[in-house]
This record gives sequence, structure tokens and C-alpha cells, in this order.
Amino acid sequence: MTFTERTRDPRAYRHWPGHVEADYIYTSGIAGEHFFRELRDHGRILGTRCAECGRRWVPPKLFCEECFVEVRDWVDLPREGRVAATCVVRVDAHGAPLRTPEVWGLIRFRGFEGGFVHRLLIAPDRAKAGLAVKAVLKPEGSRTGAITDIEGFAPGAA
Amino acid sequence: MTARIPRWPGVELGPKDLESGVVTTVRYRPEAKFAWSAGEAMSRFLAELQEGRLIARNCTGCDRILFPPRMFCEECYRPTDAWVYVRDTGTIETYSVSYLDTDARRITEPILVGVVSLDGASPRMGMMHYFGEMSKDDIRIGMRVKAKWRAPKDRVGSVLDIEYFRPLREGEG
Amino acid sequence: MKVGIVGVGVTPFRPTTPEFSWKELMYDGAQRAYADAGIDPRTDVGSFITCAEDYYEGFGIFDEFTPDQLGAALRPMHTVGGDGIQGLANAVMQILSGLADVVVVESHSKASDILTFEGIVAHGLDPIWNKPLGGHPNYVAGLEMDAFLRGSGNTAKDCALIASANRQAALLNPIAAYGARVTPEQAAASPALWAPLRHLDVSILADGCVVLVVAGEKAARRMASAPVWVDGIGWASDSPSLETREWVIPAYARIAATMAYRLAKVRAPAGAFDLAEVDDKFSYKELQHLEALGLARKGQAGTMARRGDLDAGGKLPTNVSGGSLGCGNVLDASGLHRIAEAVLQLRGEAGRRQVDGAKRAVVQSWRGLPAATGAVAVLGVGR
Amino acid sequence: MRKVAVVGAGMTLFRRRLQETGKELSFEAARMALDSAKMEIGDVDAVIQGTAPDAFDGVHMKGEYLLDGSGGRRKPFMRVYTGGGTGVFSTIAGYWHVASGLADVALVVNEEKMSSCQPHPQSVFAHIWDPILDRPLRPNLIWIFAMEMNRYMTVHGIPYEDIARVAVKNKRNAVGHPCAQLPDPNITLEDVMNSELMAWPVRRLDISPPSDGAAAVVIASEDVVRKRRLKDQAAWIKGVGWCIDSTMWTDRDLVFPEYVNRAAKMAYKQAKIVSPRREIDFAEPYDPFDYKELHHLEGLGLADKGKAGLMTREGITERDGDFPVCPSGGLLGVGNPIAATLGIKIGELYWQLTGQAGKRQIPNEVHTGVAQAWGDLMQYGCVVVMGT
Repeated sequence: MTFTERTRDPRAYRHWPGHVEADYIYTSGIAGEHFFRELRDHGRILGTRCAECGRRWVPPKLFCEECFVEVRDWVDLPREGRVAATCVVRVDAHGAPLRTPEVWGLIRFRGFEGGFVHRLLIAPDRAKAGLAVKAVLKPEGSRTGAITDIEGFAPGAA
Repeated sequence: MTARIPRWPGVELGPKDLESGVVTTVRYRPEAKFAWSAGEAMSRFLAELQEGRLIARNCTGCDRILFPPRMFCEECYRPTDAWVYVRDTGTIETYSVSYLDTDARRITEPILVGVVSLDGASPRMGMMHYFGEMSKDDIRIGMRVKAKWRAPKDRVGSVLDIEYFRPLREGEG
Repeated sequence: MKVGIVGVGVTPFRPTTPEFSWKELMYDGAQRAYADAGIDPRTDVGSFITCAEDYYEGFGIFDEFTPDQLGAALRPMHTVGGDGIQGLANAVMQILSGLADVVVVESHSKASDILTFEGIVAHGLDPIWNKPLGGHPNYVAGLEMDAFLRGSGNTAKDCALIASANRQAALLNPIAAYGARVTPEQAAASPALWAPLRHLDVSILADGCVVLVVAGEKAARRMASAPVWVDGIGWASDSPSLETREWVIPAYARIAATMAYRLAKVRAPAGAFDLAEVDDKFSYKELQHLEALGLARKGQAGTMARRGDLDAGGKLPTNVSGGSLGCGNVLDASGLHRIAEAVLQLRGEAGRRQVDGAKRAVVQSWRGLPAATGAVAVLGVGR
Repeated sequence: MRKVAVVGAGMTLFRRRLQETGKELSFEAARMALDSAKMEIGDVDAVIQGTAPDAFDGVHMKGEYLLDGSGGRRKPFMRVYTGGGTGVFSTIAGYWHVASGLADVALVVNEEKMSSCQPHPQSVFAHIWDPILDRPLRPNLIWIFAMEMNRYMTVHGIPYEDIARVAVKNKRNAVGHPCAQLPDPNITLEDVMNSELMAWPVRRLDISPPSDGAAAVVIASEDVVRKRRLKDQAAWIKGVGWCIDSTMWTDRDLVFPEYVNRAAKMAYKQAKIVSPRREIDFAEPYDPFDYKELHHLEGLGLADKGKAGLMTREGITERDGDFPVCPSGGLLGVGNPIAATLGIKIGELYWQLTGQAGKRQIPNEVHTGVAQAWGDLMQYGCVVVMGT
């Protein structure tokens, strides 16, 4: 029913399909470029340090979120982080059931603002906040300079 | 101030830098698929196209025949009143002779495209479409044209059920 | 100067609306608001605002497709890439600036046109740090729920209570799309698709349109016997980065509330309101937002739910509309929907849902995943 | 109503491809604007973001994504969006944030990163059309401008040379702009008229380029201007106006931008301007195509209908002419990162009015300027009048 008319046959209502289609290439940017080159070439994970307030940040940004000034100093991230929150996902990106659940974590690092939201390479029943984890990197040579160069985070032994 | 700024920010990249991995990048293709409800006005409009007809709505408030059809009049702000067929002949309001195809690629045989106001609708009301059976030297604003419909079996309920608008022949319309 | 709401229009929320194009849906919401306010949009309105996002609509520039159906052709109009309460904030500022006397604010959801909603939400994640990891974007909500429950002391059972209560409340709301007799046990046993977040903790998308007519004090008094005044309004964003935003008590809600309370001169929010409409796109969000707004003490929102404080007859009736869980998630129209509910309540026109003697309400919105933006409005009648 | 001024501005280079992320570009422009206003982020009460299609940068809810780079974190942050009109519109929104009293200082940041979109930003323009009426014809963006330009030229009988002169003027003006993408001191009328025919009547040099870039301005109340002693670097916002025309573009006569005219009248009324051509000293109309500068001068009431081309031919609109138009170099010369054109519209008004435009400074003394942007499907106009 639309205001003053009614289409009698509901099958007459049409739908018009469309796709907001485009391909994207995103640059890592100024801060991201340094981070991903170090990760790819040297397996290092870096954060930034704001000269104004002293806060250390990861992931790195060109600016301090707090002071809104340019950040130029790079610092190494501690090897070990701690899981602050977990999520066990049982469906894929489209909502279809997954055979093996995925475990996601929010990982914090002592002395740093921020952290990573990434996969935890553990069984779902071990997904618990408080777990100490380390980054598991792809082998040198197969790294491309992207966040996927980190395969995920796993308990200390990895 | 602007005269005294030593360096304006921005790091320029060359055409190949994104492609060739000179800088690190992420490639992505979003999933953004839709099926827009055509609703009352456009469902009927499309059904009529499939039958080889162009339909409008009239508004007795402002005494206009609105094409493309709509269920409300944007001038009077009230529901429109009735379905009205308009003719498939009309006048070229404006056009372009395009040496770019729909993907902005260069072409040598130009596409003629423009806006046709339709006979039977209120002044200037019409649609965008292609023009055919005329050359870039013939086409002009004010030219009288008629729709070239696809064969009934090939029509699906789309503005593409009209192939293009062609010059109106003597004795037509 | 004060600003008042003098007209509301809400279409019934439905899972799908094949009979309406997005234009026709907007027209339907708008004509209801104009009838409620008793105005002609072609002559009586100074400015129009719509709140919309390109990717929810499927357009490169959705702003193009907004004016005709609102009566805004050849009139001042603009789009806010934000929630409806942010749109209302623009209306308030235009009026206080003297740029317009009467402003129309619209927002809608034609979510049934979207075939790949998850894909669109995922497209809102950071391109460098999050997108390449893939996954169903509700992992963000699952993580946040875990962080919130852990950090605040509320429980998953409290969330199930909300998932049940709001769906049941919606049975009394004629516009609701998803009212249902869901019990807390049923909610708590629904599939843990993003554990700890479960299927019934998540609101379902609906189609609907909400339109407000807003006016400056003089015009409002002329137009409505009892305008609902916007006593305070605030909006704020936390860091968009998942990694650096606040995960337990969201900064966007806290800061927006501080701003709205300052303007409304609310010192002690806990006892200041007769009802609250807060965002519940996920069940835990209602609890989280109640605490961020200072309506519940930290860790106590769940206790309030268990004690019945949030029920229609309780201390602070919350989401008696049925919320997003019961009425449906209408995207950026969600905030306006709840404003419209509060307006009906404050006018005493909420029917079976009426909260007795409601004089002052607080309404809060959140933009949904993956945003960290929200708004708060304090509404009142009298004076 | 309290008075409101622009007290600082900043912008990045405009280039076809920049390495910075959208957030980083926003930060660079915003930081520069704050520095020029002698302010820190803590002085800012609200942030307004202008940015055009999400599909350029390729991020859904692009305003949310950009906001930390724009200084909006943990602040009231508002994204406004009027297609190509956003370049000037965000300043209008900034104006009402401050004029209303809800903010004393507002930071307006506009950004566009069109290079993310592959293989060419043109592909995004496929989605700006009505899905049922237009998209099946797979229109190319340049077509609509060609159709509008044809209608404008033919109805008024304007020779193409008068239009092409605008491109020459603006690309030459851009030579003085430190951020310019396509400055050309030696360009001639013949270069434009002989450039590749894209979609008649539009040739390659009639068109502004796609660009990456960001720009920002700081807007403050008169109290702030007084207390912080910013009077010497303040340009006051005297009037604002905006207007959208019907979506049904195939029902409108494209010969005259009525929506620009209505927006201008709204702004002039507030600014108490009765005779715009006499009371305004220079203009920054939106010039993504050369004919648009003329079209908009007519919409702004700064030229009679069909006569703006004569002003260009007679040199009136040159930087040292009687009525300078696009002294920045415009979109044609500096570049067209859609919303970020803030920097060459509002930004140029600010720099010119406060005598900070350096090599681009208009030789005659200027007291009042008008900036205008245009957007959507040839249907949006917004206008800001600023003065000393």
C-alpha cells in the first residue's frame, strides 16, 4: 500500500540489484610504513612514544591521540602481552557456521596505550582474559608488510 | 603566513608506487551488495517499460504530469493522483558526444547521450538515454526523437528496454 | 532561547518493506510528522536534515536522493553522516544561531535493501590494522561484551534478562517489528555465535523512518500546546581505533552525557529522569550505557535489571519502547526512534506503554559497529 | 547573534597520490590550522568533518574512521555531507556550532583520498546515479557535465573560447599556490581548446584532476578572538546559505543553477549584501570544470545570466582585475580532492582577507569575499560570505 494506490499482486513488486563495486589499495601511511617495514624485514614490532606526554602507543600513529602532536620516536614493544578480552566466533564472515571456531583477543602490552585486536592461536576453551601471549610471525621471506604478517598470538611457549 | 611556511605536508607517490610494492599496502574489495525495493512507482514504471510503454503520474495540485513517475508530488507535497501514459516521442534538451565509454576508456566511435523531454509529460520532464541512427553532426538541442524499443521478447523491465532514441521521421508523432 | 520538538512521525518498523522504495518510506515518515506538527513543509520549514550513510543506502552520494520526499526541493538541506540525535543537535544549533526557526530532522533504515550487511560493517574497520584479518565483524561486540562484563562485574545472565525484557516490552508497541515472548532462559541458551555474545543478544535489522519537527521557543509555543523541550543535548566520539578506545565504560556515552547534563543543568542523573531510552543494539550495550550515563553505578546495571528497576513500573523505566532488540535495529534512525518514544511518553500519548506522570526523559544513541560515537538528549515538558 | 571568525587555516599538498592515510592527511591539515591559530587541541570544543563519498577512501562510515586524525577523539564530532558541496558546507556547520554558543572554538577538517580507489576514482561515480533510472545506462561522470555545459553554451550562445579562458586563468593563478597539483605558467587558450576531446563539449583541460589532500580551518567566537588577541588574523563569517534542488535532474533546466542562487540570496541576506557585484571584492566559486566557474558566477548574482564569459574575456576576473575570481588557482589549477577543496575556497578567502596569501595576494585591497561549492547531481549549492 502506498498512500493512494495498492498493487494487487505482491509478485509485481520489483527489486533492482546492484553492487557498490570498487577495488581499493590502501597505503599504510607514514607511521604504518615504518611499522610494517620493520615487521617484514626484521620481525620487530614497534610502537611510538609521544615526546610531549611520554605515552607509548601501539598500533603506531603519526600523531599522539592525547596531545594531537606529531610523534617521531619509535620504541620496541615488549615480547609478551596479556589478553584483556576474548571472543570465540562460530560463524564465518557471512554468518555461515564454522567447522572450527575462531578465537579473537584484545591484547594489551605493559606500558603501552592500545594493543592489538587479533586472532588467538589457542583452543576455544582456553580463551580467557589474563593469558600471557606472544606474537607468532610468518617466516621471514613470506612476510609482505601487513598486519597478516602476524599470524596471531599464542601463549608464551610459541 | 602561507608565504612563510617552509614545507607543506604531503608525500607524493608515483603512478607505479602503489602497484609495485615500493610502499606497503593493503588490497581490499568490499562486499556491498544491494537489492533496492523499487516500490510502487518504479515497479509499475518497469512493468510498463517491459510492455513498451512509458508511464507517468499526474498531480492535480500543480496540474503537472510527472515523469519519471512518483507517488508524491515534490512541489505540492501530497500524493499524486493517477497513472498517465506519456508518448515515446520527445525533444532533445541537451546531449554530449562522448569519446569516453562508460568505463572512461577512450573510444573512436563516439557515444551520443543526452536528456529527452517526453511528449505528454510536463515541460522538460524526461529521461537520460542514448541516441542512435544519427551522427554527431546531426544531433542538436531541440531535435525531435522517438524511442527505438527492443523486441518484446528481449525486454526485461529496464530503461534498457529502449535501445536508444532515434530521429522522429516525417509523419510520426 | 529554548528549542522544542513539535512533531514526530514514525513508520511502523518491519523486517522488509517491498512496497516502498526508500523515497516512499521517507515520504511516509515525513507526512506523519508534518501532520503531527500541523505544518506544510513547503512553506513552514527553514531547514531540513537527514542522517544517513552511503554504504547503508548503496549509493556513492546518498545526499542527492533525499530532498523531494521530505518537501525539501529547493530548500536548505544537508546530510549528517551520523546518528539521528546528532541530526537533532544540528537542528538545535541552527535554531540557536538564528539560521532557521523550524527544522525537520529525518533518519531511516531501508536495511532490507542490503544483501551483505556484514560486509558493509567489515568495510568500516580500519583498512590497515583490522580489515586484512577478516572474520565476522560481530567479533568486535563479542570482545567488548567480554571486556565489559569482566571490567564491570555484570553477568551474561543480566544480558539475557535485557534480551528477554525488551522483546517482551515490544509486544505493547504497535510499531515494533520483533516483539516476542522470549524468556531470559531462552536468550541465555541461544547459540553463542560470538561467545560470550549470543544470537538473542543481537538486535535484528528493520526498515523504518523517523522524522521530527523541531522549532525555536516562540514558534514551538505557537505550534504545539505542549512542546517537548530539548533541555540538553550532547554528542561525542571515542577513538575509532579498536585498540585505543575504552572497552569497559564507553567514552562516547560518558562525554555525550556530560555535555547534555551540563546544558540541562542535571547534577545527579541517577534520580533526575522519569524514563530512559538507551541504545541496546546488543543486550550488553543497554547495561553498559546505563552505567556510562551515570544512571546506574558501576557494575550495578545488571542488579537494577534483576530488581525490576528498569521495568515499566520500576525506579527508572528503561526502553519501555522495546528498544532495538524489540522494535528492530533501524541503524542511524535508532536514536530518533527513541526520541520519538520519549516525546510520546512526555506528552502522555504512549498508550499501553505510558509511564505515569513522565516529565523528564533521557535518550541515548550509539551508531552501531564498528563506531564509537553516540549522543544523548535530555527532554522535558512543562515550563 | 554572536560574531564568528575564521582564525587559522591549513592544508596539505594536493596530489594525484599521497602516501599518508586519510587520518594522517587530516592530522597534518588540522595541526597546521591549529598552529596558525596558536591553539592546541585542548582549546577546541567541537570538531566538524567534511569528507565526500565513502567509496573514494574506501571505508564505510568514513567520518568515524577519520575522526582521530581530525582531532575529534573524545570530543563532540560531527560529519556533514553534501557531496561536492562539502568543501564549503563544513564551514557552515562550523559556523552554527559556534554561533549557537554550543562551542567557542570549532575545528573544521576536510579530507579526501581518492587514490585508494582503483583503477580510477571514476569507478565510484558509477554509484552516484539513480539505480533504476540512470545506472543501467552505465553513465560516465563527465557526461552530465558535458550535458550541462552544452545546455548552458547553446541556450546563451556562449563561444567555447570564453569557457576555456577560465581554465587558462586558473591554471596560471595556481602557479602561486604552494600546494598546487596542475599549475602551468605557460598554458595558452590554444592548449585548452586543442586538448583531447573527452565528451563534447568537454575537453581534457576543461576538467580538474582527482586528488588526495586535506584542509582545515579554525573557527572561533568573537570572545575568543578578543581574549586571544587574534583580531589581526581573523576573517569574519558574515553570511551562510545552502540549498538543494530536486533529485529529478532530468526534469530540471540545467541552464541556470537556481539552487546556487537561492543559497547565495540566503547568505547575502544575512550579510546584508544588497548588490553583490558592488559589495563583494572577490570570489572563490567552485570550478571543477571551467564552465562551472561561469555558471556559478551567474548563480551567485555576480554576473548576468549568460554573461560571465564576457567578464573572463575582458580580464575582469584575473587576479589583478576588477573582480578577481579563483585567485587560489581553483580546482582546475590546485586540484580537486572533493571535500578538501575547503583549502582553496574558505582557506583562500581567509588568507586573502587577512593578507596572508603571499604570491597570490590580490593587489587591490579586499574586504569582502564569497566562497561557493556545488555538489550532488548538479543540485547542491552552498555559499559563505566572509569579510574583515
